[in-house]
Amino acid sequence: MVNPVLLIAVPLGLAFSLPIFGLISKRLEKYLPVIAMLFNLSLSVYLVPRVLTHPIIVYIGGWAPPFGIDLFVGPVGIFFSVIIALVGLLVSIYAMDYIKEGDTGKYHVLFLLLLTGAQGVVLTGDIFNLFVFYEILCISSYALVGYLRDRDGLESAIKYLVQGSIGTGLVLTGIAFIYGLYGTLNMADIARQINSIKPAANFITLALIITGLGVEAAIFPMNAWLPDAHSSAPSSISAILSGIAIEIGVYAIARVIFTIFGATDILSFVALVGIITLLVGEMSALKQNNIKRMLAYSSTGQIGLIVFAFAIATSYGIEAGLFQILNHSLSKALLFLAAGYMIYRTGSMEISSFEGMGKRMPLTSLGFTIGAFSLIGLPPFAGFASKFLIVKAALTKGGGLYTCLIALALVATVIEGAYFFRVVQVLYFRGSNENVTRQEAPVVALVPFFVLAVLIIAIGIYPGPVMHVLNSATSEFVHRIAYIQGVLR
Amino acid sequence: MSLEMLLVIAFGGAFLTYLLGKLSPVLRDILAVLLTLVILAIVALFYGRTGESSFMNFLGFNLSLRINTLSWLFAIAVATLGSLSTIFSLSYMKGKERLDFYYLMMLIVNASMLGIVFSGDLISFYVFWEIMSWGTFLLISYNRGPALAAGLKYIVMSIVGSTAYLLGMFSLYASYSTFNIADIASRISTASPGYLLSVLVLFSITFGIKNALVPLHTWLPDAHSEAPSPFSAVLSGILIKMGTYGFVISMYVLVGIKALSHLGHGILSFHFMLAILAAVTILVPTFIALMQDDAKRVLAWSSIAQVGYIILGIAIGTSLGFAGGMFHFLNHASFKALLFMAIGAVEYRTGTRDLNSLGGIIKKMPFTFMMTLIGALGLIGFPLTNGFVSKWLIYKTLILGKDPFLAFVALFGTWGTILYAYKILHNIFMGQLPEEYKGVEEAPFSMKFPMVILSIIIILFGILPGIPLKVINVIGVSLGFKSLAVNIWGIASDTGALNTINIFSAILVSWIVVWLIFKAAPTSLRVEQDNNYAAGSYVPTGRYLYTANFYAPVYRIIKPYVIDVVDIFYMALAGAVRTLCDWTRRMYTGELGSYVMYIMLFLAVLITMRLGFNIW
Amino acid sequence: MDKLVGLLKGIFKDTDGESLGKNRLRVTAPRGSVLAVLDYLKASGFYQLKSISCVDWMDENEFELVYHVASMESPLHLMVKTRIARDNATFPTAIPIFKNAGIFEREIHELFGVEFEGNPDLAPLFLENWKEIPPFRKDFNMREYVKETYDSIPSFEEYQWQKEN
Amino acid sequence: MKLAEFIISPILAFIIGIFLMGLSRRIMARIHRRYGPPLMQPVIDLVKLFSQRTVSHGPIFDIGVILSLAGTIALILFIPFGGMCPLEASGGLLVILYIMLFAPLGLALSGGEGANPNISIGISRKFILSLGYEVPFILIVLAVMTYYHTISAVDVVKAQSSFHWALFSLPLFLPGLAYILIIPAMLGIRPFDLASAPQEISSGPMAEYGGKYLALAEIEHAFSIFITIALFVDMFLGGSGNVVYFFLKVLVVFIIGLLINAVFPRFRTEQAVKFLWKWPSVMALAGLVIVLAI
Amino acid sequence: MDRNNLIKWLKEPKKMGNKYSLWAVYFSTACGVIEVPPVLTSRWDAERFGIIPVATPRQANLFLITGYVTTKTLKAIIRTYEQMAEPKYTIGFGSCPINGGMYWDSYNTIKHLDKYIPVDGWIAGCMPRPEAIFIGVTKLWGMIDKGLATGYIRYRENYDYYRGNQEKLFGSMEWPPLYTLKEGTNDG
Repeated sequence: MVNPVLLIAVPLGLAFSLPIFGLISKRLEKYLPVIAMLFNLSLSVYLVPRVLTHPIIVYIGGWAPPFGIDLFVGPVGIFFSVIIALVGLLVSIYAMDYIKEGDTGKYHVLFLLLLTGAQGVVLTGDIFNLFVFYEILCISSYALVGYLRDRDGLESAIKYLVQGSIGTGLVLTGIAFIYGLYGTLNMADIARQINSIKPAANFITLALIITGLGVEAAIFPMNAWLPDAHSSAPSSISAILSGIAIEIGVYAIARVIFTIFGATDILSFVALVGIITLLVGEMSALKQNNIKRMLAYSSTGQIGLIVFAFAIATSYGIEAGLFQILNHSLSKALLFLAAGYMIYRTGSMEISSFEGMGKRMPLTSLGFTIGAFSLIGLPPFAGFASKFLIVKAALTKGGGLYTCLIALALVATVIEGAYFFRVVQVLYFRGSNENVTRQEAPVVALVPFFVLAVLIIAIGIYPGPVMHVLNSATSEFVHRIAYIQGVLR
Repeated sequence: MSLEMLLVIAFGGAFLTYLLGKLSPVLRDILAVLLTLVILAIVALFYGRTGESSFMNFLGFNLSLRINTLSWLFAIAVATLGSLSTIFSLSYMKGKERLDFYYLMMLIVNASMLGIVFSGDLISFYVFWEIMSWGTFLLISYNRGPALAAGLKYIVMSIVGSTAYLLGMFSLYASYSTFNIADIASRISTASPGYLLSVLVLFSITFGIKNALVPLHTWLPDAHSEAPSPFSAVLSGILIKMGTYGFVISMYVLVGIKALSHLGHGILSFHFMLAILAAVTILVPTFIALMQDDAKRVLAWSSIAQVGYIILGIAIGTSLGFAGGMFHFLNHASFKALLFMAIGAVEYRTGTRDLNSLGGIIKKMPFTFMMTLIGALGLIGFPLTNGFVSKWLIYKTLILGKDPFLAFVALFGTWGTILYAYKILHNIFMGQLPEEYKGVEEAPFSMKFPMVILSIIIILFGILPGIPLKVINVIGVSLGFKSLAVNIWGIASDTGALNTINIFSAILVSWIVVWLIFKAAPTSLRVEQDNNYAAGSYVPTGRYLYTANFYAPVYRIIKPYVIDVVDIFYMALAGAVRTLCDWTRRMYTGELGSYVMYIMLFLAVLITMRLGFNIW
Repeated sequence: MDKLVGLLKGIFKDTDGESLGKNRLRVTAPRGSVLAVLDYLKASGFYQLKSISCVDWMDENEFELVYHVASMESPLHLMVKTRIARDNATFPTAIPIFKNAGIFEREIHELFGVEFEGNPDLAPLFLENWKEIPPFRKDFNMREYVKETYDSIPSFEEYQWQKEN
Repeated sequence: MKLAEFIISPILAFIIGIFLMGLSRRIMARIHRRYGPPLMQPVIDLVKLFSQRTVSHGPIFDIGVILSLAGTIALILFIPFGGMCPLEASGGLLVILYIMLFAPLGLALSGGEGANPNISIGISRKFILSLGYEVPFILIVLAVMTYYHTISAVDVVKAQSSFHWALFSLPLFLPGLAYILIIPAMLGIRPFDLASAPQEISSGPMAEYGGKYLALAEIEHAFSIFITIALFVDMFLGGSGNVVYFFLKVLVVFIIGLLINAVFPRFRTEQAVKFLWKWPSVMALAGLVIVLAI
Repeated sequence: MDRNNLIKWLKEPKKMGNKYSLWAVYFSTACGVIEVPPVLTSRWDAERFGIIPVATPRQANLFLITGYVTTKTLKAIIRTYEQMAEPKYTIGFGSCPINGGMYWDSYNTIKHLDKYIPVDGWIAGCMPRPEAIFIGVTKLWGMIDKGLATGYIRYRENYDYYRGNQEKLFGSMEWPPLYTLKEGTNDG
């Protein structure tokens, strides 16, 4: 059957062959990412039913795990690769018409590299391999943030670069410690020997890796780069960044904590950090009137919610976290893409300049509203199911700490509701209401809106199949020993 | 015809009207009215059916729809008001823009209310509750300008309410691991009073906000006066009553009477505190309503007061009180919707609803005057209208239940109601007709028809209260109250019976006697409005209208006591939250040094937590 | 009293004062300087304008306007007189100096026909639907007017008698 | 016999009412040291008013007056009066409390149609005054009802039979006094006649009333005098079995009330409401508290 | 004073009612107004005969014109007279309303009041004392008895005459005519 390595190989290969195609005809460049993502999506969807029962393990170069690098394609991995492929495909279709000026060739190369990095992090079973792909992901996103070459674009790119590199540096030292202590880089192998060393040393490495990954995953103190990066990057990039890049960061932290270290006792602190991230993110988004900064802050907030969900450590918690990741990536991508064309039409990022967009760009504003309602968690949309699961997980876990944390989370969702509803009002109910000419976004942009909106509503109303995938995904995280035996058989 | 079919028709029909609207507006209007009438017919056919059927599996829990007489009563009220307000909005909204969106939202809100009433478990209740909330938000902010602030205030408060509901729902799930109302009700008797109290408090926050009990009422006056009139008729007629439905479900179905009665003892018991809250809700808004100058604001404040009566009736917990509360819910739906429609008709014709500048409209719109009169009489609780019977029940149980102070507050609230009800009647319809309203003509038919039906309901239930009381008695018995001796003309009981037919016949006979005397005397000469006593001088037309600032002396007395303190507090709270948010945003200073310092700080905290306090 | 007259003469050359008995002083001033005199008097304590009256000297074809001024401190009743031409007589208003002069001027306007420029409203005060010349003028024939407006109407009995035949 | 009561009690009430009005004008005159009109002066006035032909301002102008008188007549059927109470089994004191609403509302509606500012001011004053005296009145009625633990007027009367009248029983003494204080306010006579003040607002709501309208208003006033005092007698003086005793009690109470109002000047609106909310309410509240305490 | 004569009450209640409950409208024109309060209060007590002052003309049926009538007051008098209920009687005090009295040649006073509104009775005396007023009232009773106090019918039947005079004096009247002008008898 098809080797999952192709998921990484194809985008990598296309990324490097893109300049050659560029020479043949400039126009061909923008179709390549679409082809790559189309292939990835079909392959991962094809792999999903196989992977659910028993994961596929691929040995690169033929050597057995403790020595060679292996790819562990479990339900979690395939779930993430489906999301990456889907969002990547839609953003690349969107980018076909959105990215016109500047060196488009370079944009598409970096875009493909970013996606390969993401795929790699998700599928790899080896911790150093995870770091390498993580590095590819970060570097390509630094470059893409500064793509517009305007003053604050470059400034935020540099800030992102500095913080990102400090983060990756910390991760590298952590991995070096691990290699020093256990002599192996394979996750399963480390997990097997983890409690043979006294816990203090273990903890130092865990702290380093979490802080390092935390920068990319935008957890509370380390997410200072995100608002600047997102507001100055082109909308398609900020959609990818908050749609995929941050989720990969959280996946990496979850993988490290759950499978490798199995350190469930740190989770109550992580839950606290998650809630603080949520509160700070939402509260700082309330007073914004620049649409992209507001969406960026709301991304940090949502990440806090996901981290809190994972930190509930029960199977309900992880299931809720994964569902929230799905919901957040879909709706946040939809919001950023829609905002992109609104900014393009009005020329300014101020929310007050979007008055009467309901009439000028009806479909785009409809998409924006669906994304906003889903993030707030109103019933017919996906957000409701994920909020439902998170509250269920928190309350069934019980305990005073979690009930008051979930209460704080709900307060944060109220604040989020407040500012999203204000934006919806600006779109529909403000501005002159005599009939304005309809300057709708181009068809190429409308396709992703339509697909995302349909997905959000479908998952919201009938979350059955998604839950099926998530159940097996959570079992992979929860049953650490099964993972180890699976790999080291 | 099962419940799922009804809901599918309701929601599907709404989207169908929206699509149809794109083709031809006339077709859309017809379909909207037809849809609501079909729903009304179906609900009417459901009378007497009870049963529960699960219709969908959501995240592992199967959602079920349930119907019994309680939900049927609420459903019939929702359906009737829905259809009447749609008919009313046919002509009221003619010529306004974005009507497809308006009809879509009206039908969605109507359908979601049906969903709430028929939902058998807490999740579907919550789902329809949220759909109703954001549907109402979009409708309130329909006509722009100040309506946006009102809509935002409404949605923020209702989200706070639904989060409280979410917490309550899951705490129930945590201890009974099921969401089905019937299962929870059967298992809850074993729970400890403290736990029951916490669940009830959470639920009463949610339903209190929707029901506009005093501390949580500030969204209602803005929302009602800014929403388009047909919708504010639905909003105050039936949408508030969803809160009442919630109270009944949480107090009497979930917790049950036995458990409720020994929740705390004597004065501190839950339902007595709720009764006190309801009493305050009756008194304070009534006197604020007295001081308003905008007709719809007066009605909005009066809605809060009247809902206080309903909650007072339900909270007392005796069979009479429950019957009184439920009957008052029906009455309030009928006369408040009628009053909003009548004010809407006047606004439609004269373009303004400011009480100080209107006057003498009776000469141009006599029919609307009759409707407002009947509605106002119902609001006051005039002996021949249905409002009287329900208030009589509430007073009787209060007096015999040995807490006359609540009775005093309720009765005194009625007198406040008389004052502001008459203020509306007098300032709009009586007095001199100013110049600019000479060209006003009567309301169109599609406005008259719903008003006539509502006034018939008011008078019919007023004279023959037995019809609704029989249904309410069945509900009372099903909830565990003892049955009342209900017959067609009222309540027959040892400590004082009510016989509305005697009252009606007494008044009718004396009316005929007086009318004969009146006819016997020489007929009088019909004169125009300018042939008026003005101390010998001729009446200067247009400047002889004196209905401004109608109850000035009372304002001076009660003004210091009746400032809406709660609203000021909420606004200050919102301001504080905004400044707090601004301060948190300042954390992102913008220069790189501090960002890097944050990362290192996090690492340091992580390690010191581990080594220093050895938490793990 | 004489001291006051002396003072006035000093400032306004063309005025002369004359005592008309105990506590009554008449000051005559030409048309142009009357308002200035009034202003000066007001400043020196006479701040109450008791009334304005008008005398019709028909044979000299002049009106005489008399401003009666008084003050709380001194019992003096001071009159400032001036003469203005009779036919279409006009005179500047005294409202800027004494606010209550409006009503007096309105009355004089209605009964004598003196036009006061600057007076906001000179509407009819006492008379209803008046067509003839202002009634207080000497050349107004009162009896002729009464005979013409009131007595010419047939009494009810004559009306009935006329109706029968 | 029951059917006869329906006819007798309103007629008797009318006669007593008219007699009391005539008596009040005569006593008032005697207080002013003048002869005063004959006792039958109100009847003469009514005959004159019914013979006059006057103006009407529209249908509601007529219906309002008819409504107010019809309501007052209907009210009499609910009040136990000297042993006969035609409609005692349908609602009791609560219904009485509510049907008392007919008169002011009917007058207000017809006055409103009269489109005269004096009327508007009169109506608003009348309602403010009613707001004023309702506070003590409701407290009094509640005290009585809670004390006798019933809401039907006839039970209240039965409970006071054989001379232990409520006025002299400990808890209900203060509400009784409060009731006497608010009788002038409920009738709208001298100290509280600010609603129909002839000098200030040319007799308020009655400004546009001519012949037959004024006649109906006078009759309604006569009935309301009787009702207010009959209610007091029923609740506090044990409303006795036969009509003559009942009439004597009514007469005594009326004369006391008359003496008070003959010598007082008219209150201003705020003064009236402040007074009503101060003394009578405190007394009624004290009565209610005592009733609850026992 | 046949007030207690029951047969007369039954035979002609309308006349008796009007006779013994004359409600005087509280509107007095000129110097005679000083005589009305002693009539109504304790010293002479008109209430013995059923005469009480009422606030508005709608309620009144007796109109006392006390003293000279200027043109401006006439407008108010006509307005009040027209607003009174139908069987209405007017009594003029003193000589001024009859023929102008001492103001016979004044440009501003009305000389013959009964050219503008019908006057039923006159009481002589330059402001008659209360006893004279009472004598006048008893005279009015006699006239009502004999059916002579028909000023209001005269006003109604010859409305064009009265209205004509009024319009001749005031130019154009502010309010529309009370009765339709062609021999106005819209008596219901």
